[in-house]
Amino acid sequence: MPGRPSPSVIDVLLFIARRLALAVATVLAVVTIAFVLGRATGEPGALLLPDNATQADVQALNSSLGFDRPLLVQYLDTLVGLVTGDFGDSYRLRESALGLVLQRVPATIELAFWAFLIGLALAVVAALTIQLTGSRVLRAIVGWAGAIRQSVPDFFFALLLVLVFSVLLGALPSLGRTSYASLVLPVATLATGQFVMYLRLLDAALSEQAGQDYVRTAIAQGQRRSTVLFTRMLPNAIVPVLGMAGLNLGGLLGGTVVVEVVFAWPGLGKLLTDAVSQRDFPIVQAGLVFVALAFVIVNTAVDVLVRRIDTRTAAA
Amino acid sequence: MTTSLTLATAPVVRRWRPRPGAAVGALMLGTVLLLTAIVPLLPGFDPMGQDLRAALRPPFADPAHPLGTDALGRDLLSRLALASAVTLGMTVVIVIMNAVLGSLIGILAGYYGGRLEALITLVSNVTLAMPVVLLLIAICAVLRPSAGLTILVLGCTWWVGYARVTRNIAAALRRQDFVVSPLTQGGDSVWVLTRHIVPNVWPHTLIIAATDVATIVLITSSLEYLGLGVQPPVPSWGSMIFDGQRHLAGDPWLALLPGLVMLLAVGGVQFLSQQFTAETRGGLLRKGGMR
Amino acid sequence: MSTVLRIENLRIETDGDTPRTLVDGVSLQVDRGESLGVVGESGSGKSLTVLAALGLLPVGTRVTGGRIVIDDRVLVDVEADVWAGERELRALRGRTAAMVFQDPMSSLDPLRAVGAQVASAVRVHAPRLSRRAARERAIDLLTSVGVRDAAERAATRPHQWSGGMRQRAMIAMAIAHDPLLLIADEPTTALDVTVQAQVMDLLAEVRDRTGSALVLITHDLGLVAENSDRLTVMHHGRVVETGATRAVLAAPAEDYTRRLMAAMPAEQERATPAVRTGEADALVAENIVVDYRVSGRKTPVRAVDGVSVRIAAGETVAVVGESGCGKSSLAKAVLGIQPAAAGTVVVGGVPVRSELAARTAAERELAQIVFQDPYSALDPRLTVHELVAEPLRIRRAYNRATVGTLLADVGLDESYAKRLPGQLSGGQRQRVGIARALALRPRLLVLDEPVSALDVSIQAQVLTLLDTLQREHGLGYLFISHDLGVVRSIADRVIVMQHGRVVEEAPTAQIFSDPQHPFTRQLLAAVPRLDGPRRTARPAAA
Amino acid sequence: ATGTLLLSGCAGGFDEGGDAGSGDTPTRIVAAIPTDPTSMDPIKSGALVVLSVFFHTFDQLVTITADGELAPKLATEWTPNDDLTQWDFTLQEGVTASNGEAITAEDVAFSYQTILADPTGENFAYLSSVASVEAVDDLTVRFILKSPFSAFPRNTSLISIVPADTYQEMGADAFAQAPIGSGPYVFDKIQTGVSYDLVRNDDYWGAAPAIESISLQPVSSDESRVNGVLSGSLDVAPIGPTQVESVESQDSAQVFSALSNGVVFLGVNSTSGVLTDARIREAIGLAIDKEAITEGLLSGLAEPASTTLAPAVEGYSDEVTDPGYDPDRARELLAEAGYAGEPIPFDYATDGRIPLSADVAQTIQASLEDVGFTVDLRGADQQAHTLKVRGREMEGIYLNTWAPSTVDGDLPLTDLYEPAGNNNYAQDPRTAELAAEQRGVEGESRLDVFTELLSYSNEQGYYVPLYVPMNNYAADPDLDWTPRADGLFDFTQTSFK
Ligand SMILES: Nc1ncnc2c1ncn2[C@@H]1O[C@H](COP(=O)(O)OP(=O)(O)OP(=O)(O)O)[C@@H](O)[C@H]1O
Ligand SMILES: Nc1ncnc2c1ncn2[C@@H]1O[C@H](COP(=O)(O)OP(=O)(O)OP(=O)(O)O)[C@@H](O)[C@H]1O
Ligand SMILES: [Mg+2]
Ligand SMILES: [Mg+2]
Repeated sequence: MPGRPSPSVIDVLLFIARRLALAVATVLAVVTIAFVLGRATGEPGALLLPDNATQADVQALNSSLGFDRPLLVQYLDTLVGLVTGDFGDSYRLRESALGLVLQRVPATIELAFWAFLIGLALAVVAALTIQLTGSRVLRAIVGWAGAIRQSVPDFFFALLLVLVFSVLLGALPSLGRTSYASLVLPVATLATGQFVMYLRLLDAALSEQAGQDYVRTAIAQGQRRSTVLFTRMLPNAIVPVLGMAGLNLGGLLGGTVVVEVVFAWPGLGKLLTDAVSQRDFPIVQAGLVFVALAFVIVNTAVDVLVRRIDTRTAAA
Repeated sequence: MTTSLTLATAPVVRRWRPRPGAAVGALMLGTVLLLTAIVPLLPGFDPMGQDLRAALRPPFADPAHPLGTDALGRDLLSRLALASAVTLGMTVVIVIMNAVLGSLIGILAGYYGGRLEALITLVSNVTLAMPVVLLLIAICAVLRPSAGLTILVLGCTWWVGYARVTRNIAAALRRQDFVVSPLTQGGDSVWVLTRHIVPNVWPHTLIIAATDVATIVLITSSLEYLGLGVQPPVPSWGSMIFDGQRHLAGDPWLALLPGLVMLLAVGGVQFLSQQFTAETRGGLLRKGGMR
Repeated sequence: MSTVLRIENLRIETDGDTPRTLVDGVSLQVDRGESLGVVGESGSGKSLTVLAALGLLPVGTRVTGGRIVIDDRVLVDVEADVWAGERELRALRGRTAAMVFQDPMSSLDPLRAVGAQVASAVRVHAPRLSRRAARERAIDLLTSVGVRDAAERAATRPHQWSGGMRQRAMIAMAIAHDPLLLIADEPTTALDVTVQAQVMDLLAEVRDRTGSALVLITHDLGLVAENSDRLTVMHHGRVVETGATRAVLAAPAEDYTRRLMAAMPAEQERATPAVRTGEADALVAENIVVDYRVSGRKTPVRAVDGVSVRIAAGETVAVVGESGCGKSSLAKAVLGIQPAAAGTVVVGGVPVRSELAARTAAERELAQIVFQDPYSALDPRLTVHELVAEPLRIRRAYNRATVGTLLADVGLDESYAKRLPGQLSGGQRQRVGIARALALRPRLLVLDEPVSALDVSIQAQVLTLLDTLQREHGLGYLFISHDLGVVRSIADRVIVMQHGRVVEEAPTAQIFSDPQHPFTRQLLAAVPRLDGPRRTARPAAA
Repeated sequence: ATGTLLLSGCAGGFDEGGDAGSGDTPTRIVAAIPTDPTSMDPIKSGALVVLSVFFHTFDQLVTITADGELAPKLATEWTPNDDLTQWDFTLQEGVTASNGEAITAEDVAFSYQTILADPTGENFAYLSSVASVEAVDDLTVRFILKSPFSAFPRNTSLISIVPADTYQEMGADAFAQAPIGSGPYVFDKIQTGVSYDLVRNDDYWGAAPAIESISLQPVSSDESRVNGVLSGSLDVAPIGPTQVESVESQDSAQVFSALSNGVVFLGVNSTSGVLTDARIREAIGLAIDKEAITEGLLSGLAEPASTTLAPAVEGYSDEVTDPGYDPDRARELLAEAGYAGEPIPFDYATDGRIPLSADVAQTIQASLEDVGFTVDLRGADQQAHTLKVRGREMEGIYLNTWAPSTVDGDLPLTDLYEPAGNNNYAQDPRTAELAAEQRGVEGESRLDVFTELLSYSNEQGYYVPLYVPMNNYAADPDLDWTPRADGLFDFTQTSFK
């Protein structure tokens, strides 16, 4: 059987081209959906003016925002904005929508990143410990704790954390993004959820690897179990988990709303949900494009990583 | 719950072996189902009847309201039972919709591959990149938020996990000889899909669905936290917890009781489903002594 | 003369409240430089016995009786309650005793370069060796087991290695520390005869160099005949017979051993051909070309390159050749599963399109296939009855009785009808596959390695069945196999393939008596025989 | 500012915030506001929550005190002409903005003129009565109104004065990023949607406030605000009525409650369906036990309302009465009107302006169904609800609230009874006439017009006034502060004990 050639330059270029096409299509589709939903939700003028503003005032505002133009023109305008990166000014805040989104991005990335990293790291540690000790008790304890954590909605879990650590113990700030301490509770809320999920995936993947013949080969050579676990099984087990993690991290970037509300965390999720309900379309568009791009980029990165770890998939 | 995805790798169907976890899980879920089934038959069942003068009664204080009353003086036990029925009902519908849709998409993508698969990848990417919460808020802004709408939106957007898993299985099955062989015997794709692919895929779908029950319950309750979903006065776990939160300091049972019921149900389903996915632990990497 | 491995009265049971005995009272012994063959039917406990010796029993099984001694160290003595610990075993594994496992595909870590895996096997017991030195040693080892361009290939991962090459890598790892004892559990079942011969040569050469003892587990009696000094025959978890290999094979004392020997295919052609003249040819395939498109490559891989085959009704044509030469691809092209890029196919006198999808149901029924792997050929959820009924149902010709007859034809009685494939042995599954293929009364039956997964006794049953059916129904067989003994006993004509082309085609007798092509000769020479040349390490007794 | 923010954000940098926890009396106050403020440009921004910032950083001509009285601020006095169509404001002398620019009548005129020039601006509606503004001299500004308006000075309390030269030099966008005003505080740092930090303006012309720095932070969740105060992250925060009791029982916080300037009411579309029948409208009012809502549901933190104006608001009169709670009479009326169970849509906002709106709506639904109505309860988020109200899409009854930030009856009455009013589903010419009439009269006679209008409205059942809620706050136990009726923050008189 001849050895397969390692991925050629053409392969890599093709991969990049396919990824780019997918990214563009994804962003375009998201923007289009957002546009359609946006126009369906109604014009924002009435939300921007005080209670005593008249219908005429509202009309005037709506047309000054461009809502009197034909839909197609508005859509093309949105697309042009997408290409030039100019999403216009937020209707409410009267600042550059993209600027506002970018202002919130660090807070969201910070939250998502730490939650993801800590969740994954803890899961790796726990899964490895379970495999190494082979302890049923440990697996049972972790399994139970996980099931209980997963049975509590994030908003409630967050509230309980606040009650214990902020109100009762006064140890940690209950809201805002003012110090490193204020990261602890929101990250803890999200990371515990992530932890449970990754632990499940990893434990299953590791258990599957443990049944593979190459593990037996290594043990039969006199390798330490820990060596086998760390250097052989973990890389093999992490490949499918990474794929899931990519999808998940992408989702996390757009979906930390509940935690952001509870902790008054100035993240993208809250900005976006507010923008949607306030019909602040420039922010919605800019935010969704960011989320979609983040999703595509994270997943491309994960794919590249997986291809590096597992060259078998490269040819496929 | 965050709205991020919870996806499982294809679990392995294993023979049912009774374990303590399974018994506990069945007991937990059974308690909730029993609550849902029995309470409506009791004489005092009235989840909607308000009595502001009898508001916020603690549990066990009033025989007419065994678990107390909420801020509007409604019987908590009745509401818990109704909420369980509503939430579980919604969840089951959503899970089934997603499982069917996702498996169908996954099977078709896995079996046919090629263009169809590329299209489905795009659709699932868009679905994942478009936060469900935003979608729901936007749609609720046009239509009125309702249980039906939540079911529809969640039921159509949470299928990616199923699709991915079933796609992989279907793609693997497609290469299996037993799938090819009916084709050589004169059967067509429909025959193969219905007789061989679907029956071999659905047990996996079932397992994901079991774990998804928890996720969907949490997502719907998170959505209720944002005011989307089942509308008052019909209760759901999420809205009960959310409403109860306001009274957490003075009347904590208002949030804790639905929380507990939810824990029982969701935890129960999880324990039960773990029984299917539990591995023969340790495999070849077990402690290496002779004994 | 010192004993390297001694197993006394070993008993292995399953865990749990109602333990099942898997291995009972097994004793065996190997001396320095000696080679012990272990044969026996599938599931007789061969693997468990040797796995137990290194403390590698799978989860759910454990040693409950007996003694295991390796190089004078008592690893287990149940009566004396001696149990070696993990540390002790670790020191022993790979250094004193090493194993070569059956499946070279899965026994290597798919994600690590092969060289690195060999190097880490080196470093396990030589921790002070620098990484670089270990790498160099790994390359030396790979070179010494016959891997060409080892330095370059070491950096590639297992999926880029062929099966034979992988098995070499496994051996390289096993001999990294010149172990006293080498245990090889079916080291060649996945390989074709030429590669098998190379691997066995290599093992002999290694032992010659290091003087280690060998335990060789296999179900190929020819292989043990050529490669072992002593033979242990196992049956139902017990040892039934032990002795000098040649002596046992020449004059088996036990009934089971005799039965084993009798099931070996006879080394002669079949007496009476079943060819029917006057009927349309079962298959006429002309100039078949099969291409596989591989991503990243402009030109497709050509697996079959202009092969023509003619099979008369009632005739058996065997296709032999090394692994990857295009045998299965040819079969798939005939069936239309992998459409031929060029060439014509006429089945039972009917010209058919190359794609399966383009063939009518009636055309599809003309040719049927029995797949290579009996495990993936049957839907695990369907009962035997349903499996055999399926082709009839597709055709809306289902009838209980027909299914019963078909099952009876392949020698499966009513009691099997309700079983699931998981409850059948390999031979029984293969028979279900044949019954399915016969249900539509095809003109041509393609059999892709129908007996390679079976042990000799079951293999004999299947071959007899095929012969009977052919005589009854006048079927044409396209018979793919790498077991030349089987081919000789069943085929009327033999086609030898190499690199996608036919290199020789002749009646069976002529191929075996007077092979023309060098490749054919090479194949024939590699077939292990009971009376074949002994591949010895240093003479043991010397 | 955006650039540096991004940088520090990316580097994971934080500002060490937090309270001065040392032994001295704290001089920094962190207050939670329930929603994100809009732009910091007072010319463009007029949303209520922003006023909590502008009151501190800008001067307005007049101010409204915590108890709703009109008081001088930048203007020392103001006088109308006889027919109330021309108002002259005399300004305080020697006022400068924090960058040194003098604030004169020119700046005042500029601020108003800029607002009037853009009908799409948020503030334009407050000045709909103004025809023109001019600076008579350095310290006198003259407003010419389109029609007589007795309560005009109150409207000026909402308009902040910017230094004209600075504003023009910087341009509106840059000004919004680094606003400059003449108020008792100056902007320290703006993080949009995160925090608005103010420090004391030591050059302020008026009395120096005790608090040195103020941080206003949007916190949207009720629970988070309470826990923020309890855990010390916040010094003062608006809370919901259900939280009052539990906060009161804690040592680590105190509660402030003040009756608000708003009324929660049911809007009734008297022009469609069965609700065109006045008897059925009347039955709605009779069916609702307001006392039960305020005492039971709202724990006494509200007062039943009998008019659409709150007691704190100029124009309120206790002579206006409502028929009270009489379910039996309601049933009779329904029978008389021949109501046959036609479902009445009932819209409410699930979140937002009215605390416990879902509970209130459910209680009302139960009460109405109790007397025989069929009610179709429809929740929507606040914005969708607002759009529906303003789009005149309400088909039956709906829950709404009106709280005039001028603490004067003019704004709500314009909206509720004048033809262009958003809530005016009745379009009754008589109410429109009366609503216009009150502008042209002052004092007692104005009050008489109000009384007449509101009584008429109650008789017709155009609105069902429900209750006047209280504004409730959790606060640091040492905070010495008076909450305002309008729910806005003004910390100029505040200190820590
Ligand atoms: N992990 C296990 N748990 C329980 N039974 C097992 C386990 N592994 C093997 N067995 C049983 O032990 C018996 C002996 O198995 P073993 O693998 O030693 O057979 P073998 O002689 O090597 O057969 P083959 O030629 O097919 O490899 C079989 O009946 C098998 O089903
Ligand atoms: N799906 C495929 N894609 C690409 N190459 C393939 C594919 N299937 C087979 N090949 C290649 O075609 C050649 C012939 O394969 P084929 O399976 O016909 O061999 P074979 O003679 O049946 O071997 P074996 O004895 O191992 O079954 C091999 O080099 C193989 O690697
Ligand atoms: Mg074996
Ligand atoms: Mg083959």
